[in-house]
Amino acid sequence: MQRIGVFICHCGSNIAATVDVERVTEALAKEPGVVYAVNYQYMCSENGQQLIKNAIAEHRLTGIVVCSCSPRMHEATFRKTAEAAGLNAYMVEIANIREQCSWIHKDIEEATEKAIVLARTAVAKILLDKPLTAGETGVTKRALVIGGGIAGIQAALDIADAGYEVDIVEKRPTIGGRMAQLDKTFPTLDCSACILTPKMVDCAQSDKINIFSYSEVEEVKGFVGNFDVKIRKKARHVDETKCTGCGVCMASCPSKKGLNEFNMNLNNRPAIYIPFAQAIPNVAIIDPEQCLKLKSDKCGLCQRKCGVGAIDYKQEDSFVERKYGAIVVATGFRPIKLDNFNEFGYADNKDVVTSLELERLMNAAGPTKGTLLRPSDGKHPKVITFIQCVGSRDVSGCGKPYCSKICCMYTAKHAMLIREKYPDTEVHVFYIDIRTPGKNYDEFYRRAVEQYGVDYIKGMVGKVYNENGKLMVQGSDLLDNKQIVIPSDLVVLATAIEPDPSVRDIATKLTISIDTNDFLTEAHAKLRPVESPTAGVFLAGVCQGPKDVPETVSQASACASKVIGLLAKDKLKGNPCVSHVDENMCTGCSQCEQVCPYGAITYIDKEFRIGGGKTETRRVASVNPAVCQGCGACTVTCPSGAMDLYGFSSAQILKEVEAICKR
Amino acid sequence: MQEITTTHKPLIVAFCCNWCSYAGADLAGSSRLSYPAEVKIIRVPCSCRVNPIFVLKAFQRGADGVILCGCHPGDCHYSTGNYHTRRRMALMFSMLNYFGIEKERTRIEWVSAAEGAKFSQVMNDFAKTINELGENRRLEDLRCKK
Amino acid sequence: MSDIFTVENIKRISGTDVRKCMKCGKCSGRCPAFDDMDIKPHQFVTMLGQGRVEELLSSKAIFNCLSCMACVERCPRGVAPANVIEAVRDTVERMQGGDAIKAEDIPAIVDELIPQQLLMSAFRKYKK
Amino acid sequence: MKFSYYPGCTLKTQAKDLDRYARLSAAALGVDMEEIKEWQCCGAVYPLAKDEIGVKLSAVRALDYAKHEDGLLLTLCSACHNVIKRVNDDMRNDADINLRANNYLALDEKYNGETKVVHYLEMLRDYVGFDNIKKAVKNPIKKKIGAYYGCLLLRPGKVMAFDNPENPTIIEDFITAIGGTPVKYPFRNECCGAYVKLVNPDLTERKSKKVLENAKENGAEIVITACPLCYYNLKQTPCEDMEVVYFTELLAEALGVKD
Repeated sequence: MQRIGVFICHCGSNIAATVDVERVTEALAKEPGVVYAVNYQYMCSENGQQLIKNAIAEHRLTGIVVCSCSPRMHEATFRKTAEAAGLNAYMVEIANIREQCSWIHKDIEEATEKAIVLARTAVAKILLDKPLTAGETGVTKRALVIGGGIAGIQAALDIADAGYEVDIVEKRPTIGGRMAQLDKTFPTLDCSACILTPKMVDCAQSDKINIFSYSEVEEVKGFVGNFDVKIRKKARHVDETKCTGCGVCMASCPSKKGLNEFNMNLNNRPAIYIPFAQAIPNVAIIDPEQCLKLKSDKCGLCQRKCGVGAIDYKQEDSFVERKYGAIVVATGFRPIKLDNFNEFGYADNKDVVTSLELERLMNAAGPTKGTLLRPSDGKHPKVITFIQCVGSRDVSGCGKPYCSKICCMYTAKHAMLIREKYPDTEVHVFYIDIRTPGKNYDEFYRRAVEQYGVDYIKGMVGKVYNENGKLMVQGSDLLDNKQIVIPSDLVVLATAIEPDPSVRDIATKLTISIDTNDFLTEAHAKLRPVESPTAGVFLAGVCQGPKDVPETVSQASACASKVIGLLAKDKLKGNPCVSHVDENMCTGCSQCEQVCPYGAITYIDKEFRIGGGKTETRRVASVNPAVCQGCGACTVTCPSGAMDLYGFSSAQILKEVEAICKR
Repeated sequence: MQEITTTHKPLIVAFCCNWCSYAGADLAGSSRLSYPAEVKIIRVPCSCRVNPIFVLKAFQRGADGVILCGCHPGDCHYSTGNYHTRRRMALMFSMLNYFGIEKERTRIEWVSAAEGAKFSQVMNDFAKTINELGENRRLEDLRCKK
Repeated sequence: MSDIFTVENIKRISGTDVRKCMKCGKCSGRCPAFDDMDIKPHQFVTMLGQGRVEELLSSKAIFNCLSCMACVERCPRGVAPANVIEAVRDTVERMQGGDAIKAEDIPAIVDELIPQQLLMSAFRKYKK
Repeated sequence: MKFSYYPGCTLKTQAKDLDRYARLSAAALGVDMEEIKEWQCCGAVYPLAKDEIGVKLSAVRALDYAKHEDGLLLTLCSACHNVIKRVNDDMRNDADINLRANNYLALDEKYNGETKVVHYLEMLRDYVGFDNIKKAVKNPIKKKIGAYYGCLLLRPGKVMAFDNPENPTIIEDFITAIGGTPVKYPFRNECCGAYVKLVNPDLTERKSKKVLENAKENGAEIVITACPLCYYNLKQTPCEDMEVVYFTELLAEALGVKD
C-alpha cells in the first residue's frame, strides 16, 4: 500500500497569488493514497527540501508529489531530495502548477480547480510508480574511428592525446583521404601535404593509435561503451610487418597498366605499388586485378627482388575482433559521377576535367609533377574555363539537390593559383551564385577577381564541344544578357560531392540513420551536431554534410571531446525509463524491432514452462536497457501489448487520463 | 449559431512530448501567454508514446477534445517518433470521425520548444473549436460515472 | 492584357512552376535560337513570375523558339522554359488576329520538296 | 515479330524512301510491320500547353489500336515518334489529360497508356539486335557516317527514354552494325532549325549549316537521319561533299534489299 505525501509550493507569490494553496492542500489530503499534504513557500529551497525529507521519514512515505514549477526545472532536484531521504529517486512526480496553471490563468477559482486536478493526476500516476534503478555498464576505454581522412585523423589524434587508445579503420591502403590529394588549401594557400602529412606521421608514431589500413568494418555488435567490432583486413599480399617501403618491388614490376587511383586515374602505376610517397603505412600493396603472378601465376619478380621477403602471394583476408567504447564515423566523400552531365563533354574530351583531377594536375607529386599540362596533348592550356555547380543544386533528378559548399572556394583557389603561376593564362569562371561565407573567405574570392583578374561570368554553361581542337564553352552571360562561346584549352567542372557510398553499409551496421542524400543524420541538427542518434556513435566530416577542411577539423575535434567525455567514465548510468517486454505476451512478431530507431531490440529464443513439466522455446523480444532511449515507439506498435515503458507505463497514462476527465 | 450552454465546462486532454511541446508549454507559461484552463497536459516522452487507447479512454471518460503535440517533423528528439504519430493518428482520427466524433475534436500539432506563442495560440484555437462544438457524449461510458 | 487572369492562365497552361527557377541561365546558355530571341528563355521564366505578360505577348521570340527542348532537358530545377514560351505563343494566337502565318501565304513559301510534317508543324505553331 | 506500324503523313508523300526502305529491311530481318488501319495525322508537334487535348486524340487512337493488337506501336518518323510517345506518357501520368481524352473518345475500354511505343531504331536495337543485323549485312557500308539525332528522338530525355540525351550511341551502334565507321560530332543532337523555316528561314539555315559543317569537320561523308523535316532542312543547306540520307536507305543497301 502506497503512502503518498503531497507538497505544494507557493513559489513566493508566483503560484500562491493565483492558486489558493490552502484549498489545494485540503483537497489533496483527502485523496485516496495520500497520507500527508502540506504547502510551503519555496519547496526547492534548503528548508523546503528539509521539510520533504522530514515528512518522508515521519510519515513513512513511499512516494512524493511536488506541486510546483515545471519538472523540466526541478524534477532532478526533488529526485535527489527523495534519494537523500532514503526513497527511490523515481518515486517522485511533479504537478506543474506554475507554468501550466498560475502563470497563465488569472481567475483564482479557475486556477485553484485546475491545480487540484493536476495534483490529483500526479497522484494517480505515482500510485502506479515503481522504484527504478538506472542500470550501469562498464566502458571499454578504446575508440574506433572509421575512415582515415582528415576527419578521422584529427579525431584519432585528439582522442589519443587524452590518453585513450584509438584504432583507425581505413578501406584504402593508406590514410590521408581526400585531403592528401589536394594541392593547396584555401584560404591561406598552404600546401595540403605540408599540413596533413605531419598529422599522418603523428598517427603512425603514436603508441595509442593503431591503423588498420586496407581494412573494413565487417560487423558491429553491442552498445555504447561496449561495442564489439569485427574488422576485415583485406589481403594486400605484402607483409606489413616486414615491408620497409623501399620501393624496389615497384621498379621491378612489369605490369604498369593499373590506373593510379590516387592521381584520379590520370596516369598509371605498377601492379605492386605504394599509393604515394608519404603514404601511412608506407607499405606496398598488390592490385590483384593487375598482378601477373596472381592472375596467371607468371612473373613473381617482386618476390625475388624484395630484400626482406615481405611479398606473400598467398595472403588472404584476415579478421580482427576488438572491443570499443565509442565509434567515430568519418567516411568522407567522393565527387559524383558525371554520366548525367554529358552536355559538359566530360566523357568525350580528355581536357574536360573535374576539380579533383585538376588538384592532381597542379600537385607537385601529381602526374605532371606540378606543371599544369592538359591531359590530351601535354600542352600548357592558355584559356581555362571553370564551370561551377556541376550537379549541385539540381532537383531535376540528374544531380544533387544540395549545395556542395566547397566548390566556390576551391574554384577561386584554382583560378588564383593558375593566374599566379601562369600569368599569361586567361581564366574564366561561370557561376550561378558565389557562396563564400566564412572567415577570410569572401576576401579570398575577391582577391581572385581584383588581384588576379579572374573573369567571373554570372551564368551557366549549356554545352561544351570540341571544335578544331578547342573546347567551345557555350553559356549565358546573364548580366550582359548574351550567349557567349569561350574557346578554351581546358575546362574544369566543379563537380558536386556526395557521401562515400560505403556509408550506407556502415550506417546499417551501426543502426544510425541516413537522409535522402545519404548523409548521416545527427542526433539534433542544432544542439547535438556531432552525435548520431545512436548513443556512443559520433559523426565527423563530410559523411554528415558537405564541409571544408577547417570545418571538418572542428567537427572532428568536437567528436573527439565527446568520445573523451564518454571514455572518461568508468560506468555509464542509463536512463531507467526504458522499454521492457512482457515475455509471456510477446509473439516475436518483430514490429517493435522495426520501429526502434536505436536498434535496442533484439530477439532471443527462450525456454518457457508450459505446464506438465514441459517447456517450449519461443522467440521473444529483448530490450537492451543501455541502448534504449525510452521514446516508447515500440510500446504503441506492439500488437499484443507486451511492450511497456518504465516511468510512463500505459496503465499510468490511462490513470492520468481518467484523473483529468473526472468531473 | 446556437447559444452555447454555459453549464458545460469542456474537458480537453493534451498530450505533449517532453522535448518540444512540453517545453513549448513551459515557454507559454513563462511568457504568461494564457490559454483556457480546460486544457490539461499529460507529459509523454515522445508523441509516439501516445497509444490510440489513451485517446479512446479520454473520450470514454467524457473528454470533449484530445490534442497531440509533438516536435516538428524532422526534429523529433528520437529521430522518427513523430512520423509514426502522424501516420497512426491520421488513421485513428478518421476512424473516430467515422464513429461520430467530429474530426475537429481531435487534432495533432507540431510545437517546438521555442514556440510558446504557438502553443498558446493552438490551445486557444482548439478550446474555441471545442466550445463551439459543445458537449461530446458519443463515446462516453456512463457506467464510469457513478 | 496584363491582367492577373492572363498571367495565371499562362502559368496554368505552361504547367511550369516558375518559382522553382534559381536564375542560373543554363536555358539561355544552351538555346540554339538565342540570337534570334528578343526576350531570352530565362527572361520568359522570370518575367512571367513578375507578371510582365504584356512584354511577353508582344515578343518576337515566341515565333523563333524551335521547341527543341534543350532548355527543358538541361534545367537543373525542373523548370520548362519552352513550355512557358509556347503558353505565351498560344495565348497570342488564340487572340483574334494573332496568327503568325495565314493559309493564303503558304503557296508563296512552299517548294516541291517541303515535307507535310513542316507544314503541319508550322500550322500548329503559328496558327490558332 | 509483329508490330503495329504508324507511318504518318510525310512518309506517304515526301518521305516515301524512309518508309519503303524500312519495310524492305524489316522484311529481310523477319520483322512484320502491320500498318494500322485508318490512322490519322499525329499533329507533327507535341502541344506543350496543358489545355490542348484535341490535337492529342489521333495519337491516342493509334495507341489504342495497337493496344488491341500486340501492344507495340512502331514508329519511324521522329516527329510522329515524339508526339505519340509523349501523348502516351500523358495518358500514363497526367490524370487530367487521361480523363479528358478518355471522355472525349469514349472508347469501349479506357486507354491508360498500355501500349509500348517503339521507334524503328529501338526495334533494331532491342528486338532484332545489332549483332543480328551485323550478321545479316551483305554489303557493308564502308563509309564514315555521322549520325544526326536532332531533338525529337531524344528530348525530353525522361519521357522519350530513347538514349542518353546528351551522349546518345544508338545510331552510332547502328552504323557500326551496317559496316560503317561512326563519326561522333558534337552537334549531332542540336536542332536543325525545324519549322521556323517558314517564318525565319535564315535561322533554320544557320542551324542546319552548323550541323553539317560540324559533321564534316569531324570527318563524316554522309549524315543519316530519321526525320523528314531534318532531312529537308539539311538537304536545303548547301554543303559540299556531304550526303544526307535516311538511315533506312543505308540499312536496305547493307542488307542487299535496296531496289
